[in-house]
Amino acid sequence: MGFNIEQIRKDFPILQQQVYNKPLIYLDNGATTHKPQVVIDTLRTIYEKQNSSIHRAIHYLSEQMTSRYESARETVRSFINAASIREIIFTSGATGSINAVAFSFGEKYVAAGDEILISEMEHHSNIVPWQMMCERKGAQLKVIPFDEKGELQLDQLDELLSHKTRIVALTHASNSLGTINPVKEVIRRAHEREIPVLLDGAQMVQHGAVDVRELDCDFYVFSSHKIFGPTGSGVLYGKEALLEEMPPYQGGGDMVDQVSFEGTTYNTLPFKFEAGTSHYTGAIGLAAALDYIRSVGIEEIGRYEQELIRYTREKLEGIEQLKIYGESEKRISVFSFLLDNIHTYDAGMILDKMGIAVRTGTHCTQPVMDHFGISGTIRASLVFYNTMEEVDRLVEGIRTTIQMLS
Amino acid sequence: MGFNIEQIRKDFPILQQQVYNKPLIYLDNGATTHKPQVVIDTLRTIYEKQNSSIHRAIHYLSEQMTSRYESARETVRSFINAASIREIIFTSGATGSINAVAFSFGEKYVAAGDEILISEMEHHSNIVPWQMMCERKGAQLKVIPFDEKGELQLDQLDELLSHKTRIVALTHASNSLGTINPVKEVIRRAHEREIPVLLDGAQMVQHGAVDVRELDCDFYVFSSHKIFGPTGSGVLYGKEALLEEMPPYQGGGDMVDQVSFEGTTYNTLPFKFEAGTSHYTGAIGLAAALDYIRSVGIEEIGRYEQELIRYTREKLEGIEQLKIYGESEKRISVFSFLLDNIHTYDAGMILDKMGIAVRTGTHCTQPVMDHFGISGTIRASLVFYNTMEEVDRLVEGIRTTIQMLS
Amino acid sequence: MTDFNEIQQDIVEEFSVFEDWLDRYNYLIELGNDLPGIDPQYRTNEYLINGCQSKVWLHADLVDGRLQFKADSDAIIVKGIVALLVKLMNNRTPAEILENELFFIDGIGLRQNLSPTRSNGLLAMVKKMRLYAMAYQAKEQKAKNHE
Amino acid sequence: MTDFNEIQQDIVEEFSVFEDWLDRYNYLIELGNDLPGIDPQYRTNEYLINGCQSKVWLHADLVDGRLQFKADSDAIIVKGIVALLVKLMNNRTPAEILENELFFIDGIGLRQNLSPTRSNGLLAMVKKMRLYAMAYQAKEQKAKNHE
Ligand SMILES: Cc1ncc(COP(=O)(O)O)c(C=O)c1O
Ligand SMILES: Cc1ncc(COP(=O)(O)O)c(C=O)c1O
Repeated sequence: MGFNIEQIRKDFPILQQQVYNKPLIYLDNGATTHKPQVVIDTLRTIYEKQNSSIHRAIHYLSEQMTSRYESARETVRSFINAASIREIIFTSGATGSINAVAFSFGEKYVAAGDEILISEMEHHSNIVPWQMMCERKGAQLKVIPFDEKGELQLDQLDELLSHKTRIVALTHASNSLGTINPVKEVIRRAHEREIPVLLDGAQMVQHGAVDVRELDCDFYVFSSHKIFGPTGSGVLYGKEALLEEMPPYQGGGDMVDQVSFEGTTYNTLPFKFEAGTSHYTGAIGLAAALDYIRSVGIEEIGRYEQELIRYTREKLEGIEQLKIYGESEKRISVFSFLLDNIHTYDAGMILDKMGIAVRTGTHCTQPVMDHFGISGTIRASLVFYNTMEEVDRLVEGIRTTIQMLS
Repeated sequence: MGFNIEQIRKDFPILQQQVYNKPLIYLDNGATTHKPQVVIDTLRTIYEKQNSSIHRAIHYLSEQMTSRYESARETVRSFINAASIREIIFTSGATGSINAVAFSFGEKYVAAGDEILISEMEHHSNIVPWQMMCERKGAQLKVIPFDEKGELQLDQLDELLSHKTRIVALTHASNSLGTINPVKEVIRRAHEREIPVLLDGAQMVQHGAVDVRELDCDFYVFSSHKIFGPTGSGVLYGKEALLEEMPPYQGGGDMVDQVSFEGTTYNTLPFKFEAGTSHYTGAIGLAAALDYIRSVGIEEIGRYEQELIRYTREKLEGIEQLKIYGESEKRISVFSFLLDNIHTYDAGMILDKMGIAVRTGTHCTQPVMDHFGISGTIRASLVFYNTMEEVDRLVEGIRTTIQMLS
Repeated sequence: MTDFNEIQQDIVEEFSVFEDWLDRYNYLIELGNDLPGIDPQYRTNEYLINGCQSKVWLHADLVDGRLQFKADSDAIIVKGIVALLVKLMNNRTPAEILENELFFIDGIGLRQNLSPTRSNGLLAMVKKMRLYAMAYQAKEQKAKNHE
Repeated sequence: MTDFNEIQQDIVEEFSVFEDWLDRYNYLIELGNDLPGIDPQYRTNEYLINGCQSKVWLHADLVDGRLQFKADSDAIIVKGIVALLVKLMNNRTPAEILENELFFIDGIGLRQNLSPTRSNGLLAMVKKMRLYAMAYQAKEQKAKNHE
C-alpha cells in the first residue's frame, strides 16, 4: 500500500488529541511512543474476552492465552531474526533486561579485578546495573569515550579491551545524541578476543530493521513501550549457549522444574528467566505492535525517517541561536540542542504551552551532559508518525521561545 | 447500594463469555482474576488520549500521567493503610517484589551462617528467591511445617526462630490449602527477637481488608493481576526505615540522583526501588481496581465470600469420593481436592469441556504436594463475582467426572 | 495392512459421530482402558516422557522391519490418545512413520492436546516415536551398508 | 501593609486579563527579569533548593520581626514565580506567613508548577519559606521566654 502518513496518523488515536486547545505535537518519542489502535484493541479484547493466566493450566482460556503468548515470542524472534524462541525472554523492559544480564552474567563470569566495558553515551539503565555488579564483584567499569560529534572514539577500543574484559555493553543508538553506533565493528573486535557484547536496542528497534544474527551480538535488549507496545514489557535476546550457562536472575513460579527445600532445579530456556506470572498482555500487545510495524513496512519507515532527519536537521541548523549536540551522520531521528542563553526548563515550558511536547534535562545520560559541560538539553525525538509540518511547528515554536526569552 | 451480585457480574465483561458453547464458570481466580470494565476502560483511555512517560518531563501529558501515577501510589497506600507513600513501591508483581527484598535485604543483612525462615506452604515465588539468596550468602533456609489440617505448627516456631534468623517470609493466605495464617502471632514472636517479617499477600488482598500497620509486618507484597488489576504490575510495601537502609535492587533511569562513572547516588524512596520506565498503566489500572473494590465494599466482599466458602465446603464434602486438602477454618475461598483414583489431569480436562475452569497440578507449591505424598490437586478458587449456582455446576461437573472415570 | 492415512481417516470418521465433547472423551477413556498397560520393566524413568501434569511411558522394538510400540500414561484420557497413536503407528516400517503427516489429531479436535504448551507429554511422545523410527532406520541402513 | 490575601487576589486579577498562556508566561518572564538576582554569597549550595531541572536559591533574614526574603532561580519562568512569592511573603511576620493559605498559584493556573512531581524546586521553596518562618517564630518565642 506504500507509506501513507495520513493513514498512519489515524491509526494512533492519541495523535488526534489537543493540549491547551492546540493540536498535540508529540516529539518525546524517545521517552515513550504512542500505541496504534490495534494494540489498544488487542489489550481490550484480551481483558474483555480471553484473559487467563498462562502455562501450567489446562482449561480453555489458559490454553488459548498460552498459545498466544508463545506465538508472541515467535513474533519477536522473527522480528529480530533470532535463531530460536529459546533465545527470547520477556522481561519488564530494557532496564529489566539489562539488570538480568548484569546480575546473571556477573554471577557466572565476573570476578574481582575483571573489567566491564561500556561507553560514555550510555543511558543510566546501561550504566548503573553494571556499576552495581562491579561493586558486588570487585570488578571495574571502563568507558569508551565519544568525540565532539558524538561518535565513539573507536581508536581507543583496542586499548580498552583487555584480557580482563568480561563483557562489552553498548547502546545501539544513543537516546540523547542520536548517534547510531558502529556496533558491528565493536562486536567484531570484541569477538576477536572472545568477549561477548550486549547491545542496548531501546532506541534502535523502532527505527530500523535489527537482525541479531547478522549483528552477531550476544545479547540484545529493548522495551515494548518505546516500540508502540504496552508498558511494563520488554525483551532480552541472548545467544542460547550463553543463556544456558547463566544462572537464573529471579526465582519464582514458572522458572522452576522441581522445587524442594533441599534443592531446586530450573526450567529450560526461555522459561528459566521468566519468574512469576508473566506480563502476558504486555507480550501479546508488543507482538501486535511488531505486526503493525511490519504491515507498514520497516524499510518504508526507515526511508521516511531519513527524510524526516534531513528535514529536521536542515531546519534546526537554520536557527542561528541553536546549537545541536550530537552531529553524527549515522543517526536516528533524535535531536538534542540548546538555545543561546536560554534555560532548557524555560524553553520546555513555553513549547509545552504551544502544544509541543519535547523533553528537557539530561535524558538519563548525565555523563553525556558532563562531557559537554552542560546541565541538559532540549530533545526532540521523532518517529514515523511525525510529519514535516510538525517539524515546521517546532521551529516556529523555537523562534517564539527565543523571542520571548531573549 | 449493598452487595448486588448480578450487577457485579455485569461489571466483568469476560463473565459473559462462553467456552465450548457453555457459559464460562471461571474458578481459577487463584491464578489470575478478571478485570472490571472500569479497569479495562482506564487502560484504553490512557493509551487513546493520555499516554506519556512519567517523571522528569515537564510537558502536559507527562505532568498529567505523573500525577496519576503518584496518586495511584496514594490509592495503594490507603488501601493497605501504609504510613507513607514512600513505603509503596510499584514492581512487576508479587514475584518481583519478593525477589527485590530477597536480594536487597540479603545484600544488607545476611551473611554466611545466617538463617531465613519460611513455611512449608509457600508458593515457589516465596521459596526460590530465598534459596537463591541463601546460596549466594551461605545462609540456610529453615521451614515452619504445617499439620494435616494445613495449619502452621506454631509450637515449633520458637525453636525455629534463632539468633541467626534474619527474616521470616510467610504467606498470608495459602494458594493451595486456602489457610489464612496467624500472621499477627508470628509477627509478634518474631518481633520479640527483632526479626522482621515479610508477608506474601498475593492470595489475601483480594479477599479481605489488609492493614499493614495493624499487622505490623515489615514487608507486604501482592500482584495487581490477582486483585482485578492489569498484568505485569505489583506492589512492595516496606517499612520506611528498612527500605531506607536497603540498597537498590535494580539500576537504571529514575532510581538515581547523580550518575557519573566515578560513582552514582540514588534517588529517595520510593523511587530508589523503581528502576527504568515504570509500568505506569499497570499501576494506574491497579488503582482503578482498588477503587472498584472499595466501591463494592471490602467488608461486603468478605461477608459474601464467607457464605461462598460455607456453601462450597458443604457441597464438596457431600461428594463421597472427594477428599479436601487443607481444612483450616480460617480460610480464603480456595479449595484443593482429589477424586478417588482419578488423575487430576483427566478431571481438569473433563471439567474444562463443561465450561468449568479449575486448575490442576501443584499450584507452584510442590512442597505442599510432597507433604501429602501426592503429585497435585484439583483447585477451585473463587472470588466475589462467583456464585452459589456456579458452585452447584462445579459439583455436578465433578459428579459427571467421577461417573465417566470410574 | 491398512494404509496409514486410511486409518487416520477412519479415526476422524469414528469421532465425527460424537456431537458432544464429553462423548468424545468417553470414547477416549474406553480406548485408554482397553490399551494394555506397559510392562512394569518399561514403567521407569528411562522410558518416561515427562509432561508437567501427566506422564507417558514409551518403548519401541523393531521386529521384522516394523516398529512395535508399547506405551502407557497415568492419565486415562492421555492414554486414550496414546492408544490411537499406537494403533496408527504400530507395525509400520520406519519409512512409513517418517513419511506421513499426522492429521487425525487435528481432525478429531484434539490438536490442543498436542500443542507445545500442553502439559501432557503427548507432543514429546510423538516426537519420540519419530525418533525411534529414525534411529531404527539408520540402524537398518548401516546394516545394509555392511552387507 | 496590604493584606496577604488581598495581594493574592490582586495577582490573580492581574493574570486574569491574559487570555493566552504565552501572555502569562511573558508576564512571568518580565517579573523574573525585574527581580534582582540574589547576592553571589547566597548563590551557593548552602542556599540551593535543587529541582531536578532548575535551581532555586533562597535566603531569609528577620528584620524588626518581619521576614526579608532573597531568592533567585536559574530558569527565568521559575524566577518569575519566585518574584510573585517574594512579593507576597516579604515583610511579613512569621505568623502571617504560617497562618495564610497560598491560593494564588492555583488561581493563575500555575498549580502544576507546584506539584510534588514538578522538577523545578518551587514546592521545596514554598516549604522552605515556611520553615524559615517557623524557625524565626520559635527563636522569637524563646527570646520572649527569656525576658
Ligand atoms: C501465595 C502466592 N504468592 C506469590 C505468587 C506469585 O504471584 P505472581 O506470579 O503474580 O508474581 C502467587 C501466585 O502465583 C501466590 O499464589
Ligand atoms: C538507550 C536507552 N536504554 C535504555 C532505556 C531504558 O528503557 P526503559 O526505561 O524502558 O527500561 C532507555 C529509555 O529510557 C534508552 O533510551
